[in-house]
Amino acid sequence: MGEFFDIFIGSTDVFFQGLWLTLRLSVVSLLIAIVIGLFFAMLKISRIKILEIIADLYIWVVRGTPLIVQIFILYYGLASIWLIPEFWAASIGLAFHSGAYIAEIIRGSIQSIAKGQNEAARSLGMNRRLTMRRIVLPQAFRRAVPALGNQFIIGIKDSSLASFIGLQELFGVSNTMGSNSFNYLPYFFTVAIYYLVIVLVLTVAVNQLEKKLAVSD
Amino acid sequence: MGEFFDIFIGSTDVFFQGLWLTLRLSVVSLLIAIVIGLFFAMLKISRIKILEIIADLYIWVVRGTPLIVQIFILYYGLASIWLIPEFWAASIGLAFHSGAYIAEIIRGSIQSIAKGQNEAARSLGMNRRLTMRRIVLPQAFRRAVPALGNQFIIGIKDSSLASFIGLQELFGVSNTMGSNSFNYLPYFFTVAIYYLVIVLVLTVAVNQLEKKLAVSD
Amino acid sequence: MTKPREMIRVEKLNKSFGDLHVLYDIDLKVNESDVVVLIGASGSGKSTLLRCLNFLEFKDDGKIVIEGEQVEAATHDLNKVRAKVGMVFQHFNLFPHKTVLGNVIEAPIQVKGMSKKEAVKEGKRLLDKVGLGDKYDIYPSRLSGGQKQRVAIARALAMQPDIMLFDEPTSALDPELVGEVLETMKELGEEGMTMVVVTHEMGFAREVGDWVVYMNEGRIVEEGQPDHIFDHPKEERTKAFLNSIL
Amino acid sequence: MTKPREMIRVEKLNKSFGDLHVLYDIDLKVNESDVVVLIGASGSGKSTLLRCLNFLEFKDDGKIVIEGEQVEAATHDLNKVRAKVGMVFQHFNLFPHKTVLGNVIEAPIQVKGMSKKEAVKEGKRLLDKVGLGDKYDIYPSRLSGGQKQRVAIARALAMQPDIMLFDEPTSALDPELVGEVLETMKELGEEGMTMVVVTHEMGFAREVGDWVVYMNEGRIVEEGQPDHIFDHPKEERTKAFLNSIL
Amino acid sequence: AGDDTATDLNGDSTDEDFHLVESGKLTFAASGEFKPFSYMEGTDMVGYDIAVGEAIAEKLGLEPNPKKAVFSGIVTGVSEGRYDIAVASHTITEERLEQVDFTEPYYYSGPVVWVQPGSDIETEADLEGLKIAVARGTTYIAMAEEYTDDIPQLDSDVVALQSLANGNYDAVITDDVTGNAAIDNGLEIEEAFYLGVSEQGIAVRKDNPELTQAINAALEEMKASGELEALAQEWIGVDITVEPEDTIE
Ligand SMILES: Nc1ncnc2c1ncn2[C@@H]1O[C@H](COP(=O)(O)OP(=O)(O)OP(=O)(O)O)[C@@H](O)[C@H]1O
Ligand SMILES: Nc1ncnc2c1ncn2[C@@H]1O[C@H](COP(=O)(O)OP(=O)(O)OP(=O)(O)O)[C@@H](O)[C@H]1O
Ligand SMILES: [Mg+2]
Ligand SMILES: [Mg+2]
Repeated sequence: MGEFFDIFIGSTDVFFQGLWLTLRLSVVSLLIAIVIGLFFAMLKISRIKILEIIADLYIWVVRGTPLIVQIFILYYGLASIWLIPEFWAASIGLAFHSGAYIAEIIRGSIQSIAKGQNEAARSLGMNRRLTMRRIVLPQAFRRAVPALGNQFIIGIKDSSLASFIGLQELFGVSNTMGSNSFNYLPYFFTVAIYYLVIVLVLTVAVNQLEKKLAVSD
Repeated sequence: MGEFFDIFIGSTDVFFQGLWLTLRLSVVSLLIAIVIGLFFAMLKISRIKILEIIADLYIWVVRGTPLIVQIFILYYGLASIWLIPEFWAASIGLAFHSGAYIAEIIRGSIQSIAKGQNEAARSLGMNRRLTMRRIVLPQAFRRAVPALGNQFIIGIKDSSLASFIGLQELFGVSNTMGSNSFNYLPYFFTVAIYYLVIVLVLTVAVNQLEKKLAVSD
Repeated sequence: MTKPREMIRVEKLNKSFGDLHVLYDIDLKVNESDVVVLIGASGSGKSTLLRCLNFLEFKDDGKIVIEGEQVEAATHDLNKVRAKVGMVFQHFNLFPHKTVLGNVIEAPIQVKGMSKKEAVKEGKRLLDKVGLGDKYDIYPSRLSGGQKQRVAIARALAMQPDIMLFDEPTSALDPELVGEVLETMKELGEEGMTMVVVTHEMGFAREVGDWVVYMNEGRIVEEGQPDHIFDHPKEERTKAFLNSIL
Repeated sequence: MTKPREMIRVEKLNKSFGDLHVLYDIDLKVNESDVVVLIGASGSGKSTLLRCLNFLEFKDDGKIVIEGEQVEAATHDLNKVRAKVGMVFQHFNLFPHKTVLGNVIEAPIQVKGMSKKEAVKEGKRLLDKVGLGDKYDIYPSRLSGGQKQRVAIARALAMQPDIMLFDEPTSALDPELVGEVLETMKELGEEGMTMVVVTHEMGFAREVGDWVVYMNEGRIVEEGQPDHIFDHPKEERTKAFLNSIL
Repeated sequence: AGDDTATDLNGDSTDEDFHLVESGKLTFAASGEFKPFSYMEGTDMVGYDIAVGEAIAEKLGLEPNPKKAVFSGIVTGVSEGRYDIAVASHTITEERLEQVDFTEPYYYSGPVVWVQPGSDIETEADLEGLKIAVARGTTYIAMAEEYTDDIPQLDSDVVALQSLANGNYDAVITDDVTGNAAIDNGLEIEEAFYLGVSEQGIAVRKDNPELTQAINAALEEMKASGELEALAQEWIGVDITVEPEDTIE
């Protein structure tokens, strides 16, 4: 126990570097994922058969294969065609993955915005684009906040897989330090605590945000 | 493309061994996870504060840390205390992880079984245990089938992480063959197809099961 | 004439949900073979009173005496008490994963330890009695509302209760199905079953009821024989209520 | 006397949803400043007709002529047509993420390209007019139903429509709030707005309506001046309907 | 070889003497991703390390039981009793000696700095601050740390070399033989310079000195009989079983 405490305290600088990388990976991938998700959500509600099929295909492939396969294809698999640095391979892999889930979240919340909102806007002479941009999306995003927050938390945990393409994010740090010292347990416990704290902080933050956004409801 | 096809065909025996291991891992871990999930679901609805807290704690820890950390703690971390063979480290790690999600699924479906069912059973003189066992759980399980099926699919994909403790399941096979041949892409595409097919088959199977169970509804 | 046996006695029963006081000082007596009808506006506490009698809710204070024995949650095995008091709910609450017969034999086998053979025999007898002799192996989802409610009655009777409680048994039914359920209840009353019935069917109350209790805002405002209550109510509130529903 | 200007003309309009034929050969004419009231039982097709006039639903065949121009979905910019025809819905459909004033100025700015300053000035004027001069910056969730509906009216008026359609504007309101909305509508009618109103408020129909149209099962069964329809209906179905709601 | 060990080799001893993980079997770990020392052919692990492990098992009268393992976990796997031994190209180091015992070296090799073709890295000084990838848990980490902080760590050397060829890193440090095998497989990388010579030993659990001794005896016999050299020739193509002139400090 004393040993664990020493290691926990003694390794903060390295773990903070890992933490910083984990956060960068998660945030960057979330932002890309939102763009991807929004794009495919639009395809899904486009009512154009071929576009819907494309979106379904994307979602099916992502949901049907492990994230690690997606990351490894981007990093190792595509290397001979297109060289992607670790950070971007991991970020894009994570984004590609979350994107499918986010597409479903956004589509769901768009469709939950009462049909009535759409009709009200259309009856005022607003065209489909304008209606989407000014009326539906702002409400859909707000409604999606809890689910998006949850997806972000999943993204943070998933970013641990970036260690397997050589990135020294939180988990990578613990794995390296554990194997170098031939003493894994304290490092894994340390990293678990880091993750738990991030997730806790984020959960609270998302709840706060939710409350704040609810003001106008 | 021809090369990919050759590799796809030529590697079936190795991939089938990986597939067999993937399926064993996923099924074993699902079964353990259902036991764990049922246990914690019972704690959560026990109305005994301390048991609820224990269940919440478990769920919080699992949801707050990456699966890979959980598996590595079991395999590397605990080795000095308790030596767990790869297969069991992976199975238990996966089960421990899914268990938290399954606990929530089961709790949710128990609570969705109308309060009325409980009251009808109690009014006939059935005690709480009997009511749970004979009336609520059979209905709850049935209602949980789609979500459990979904969790099983997630488990299959998550089992890819077992490769990082040396198990040659599907992903491990593709990774090893890719690195030995210095030619990853065809092997990763091959393994992606395996996963997609399993997931597709399972999705259809779960849907069928759902329909069959719906007969008496 | 011998003194009738007292099946239920309630004294100064009070019940709150949190801050909401729902039942105030309720006194009620039900003798053997009585059919007591509870009437009153929505929210007046009828269901709560019935549920207290079956210990699905617990009183705050007061006395509940069932067949001469004062029942307290702390000291009594409530499951035993509940087995003596059958209950029929507005929404039937059949077990959807069991057949009609399965619904009826479940409790006798599991609670009373009756043999399956005997339970099936008795169950079939009861289902025949409520007119569902051809539906043993069907699942509840395939029944009409009226049929469901009759299964629920058979299910409660299968525990051989001494008292039956009915909480608006016909109010979830389409009008054309109400009659078959009331008929079954009427037969039951004529066979001498002790019954407490919450209902808005005033025809039933008048024809089958021995005693009518009118509740308002958690209190018993007026009670008496059906003809008295319906034809010569004393209280203004009773009159107003009867006007509103007749 | 000059011939009144014709604002809406419908000829032989038919509309189905899949297999369900909802409107049969509807003919309707609405002149400038007319207040036409549509009545009829639930499901008779009143909403569908109104929605066809605003092109929220598309007719199967027949003609719809708005201000002299026959409008076809294929060849017309429907957004322009809709801007001329305001619509008020039963459930208000305010934009919950915008303030009261935000709701009113949204379309003028975005669709008409009005300057924000001008839109705000006009929006405030309209909100004052419907009696909500003190609620500009409040979110809809904090308004009563009657206030919400008056915002919805102001929002539609902000587009300066030539015609206003109302689909049961008061039927989602608590009874005590109905009056304020009807009052607003009455003023609007008196100012000369052309209006088509679906409502069950027969008092309003009689007082404000110039023409009443009774629909049944997708057909116009009878139409005429309010006094004629209400006091001397010719058709049996009209009589039955009026009896059922009066 | 002494007489004691000779008796062991003659099969007089039973496997109880060795505290084996699975009785009657010599359970040995290798990474399976260190061509040509260990790699996968179908579902079988093969290579020089595996061949040596199998030969030793045979000499000890045991059934060989190779286990594929992630390299970084192998030393602890041996010390914690997952495997009896590791024939996994472990360089004998102080740190590892704290965890496990090592046998005499079963081959000699040298860490090499590998670079992309046409790279202008020629001396140690050129490595300053560059991105140097290594396999997790290897001795190469410490070497790389001499020059830089930017050290991606991967689960295998082969993967690192592959990524180097892809252009992800400036350099990779790994074994001479492994790098050359990769080049033979068509990987476009180049040898920059040697970082010395290292001794590779077989790792054995500390509480199992009898096994260490028996393996040492077996190795001795295989060296003497030329069997070990034959294995090296078969799998590597050169004799790496004799100590070169200048061993690393
Ligand atoms: N579990 C509960 N928690 C809180 N309040 C409750 C609960 N059950 C009932 N109440 C409240 O107690 C009051 C009496 O309810 P009760 O259901 O007994 O009335 P009722 O006479 O049966 O009405 P109805 O005719 O609508 O069934 C109501 O105000 C109701 O909202
Ligand atoms: N989008 C739709 N899809 C299918 N059927 C529809 C749709 N909208 C309306 N209907 C059907 O068309 C018929 C007429 O509906 P409509 O809403 O026009 O009636 P209404 O006279 O407005 O009734 P209410 O008074 O209930 O509003 C009904 O049978 C309705 O179920
Ligand atoms: Mg009730
Ligand atoms: Mg309507």
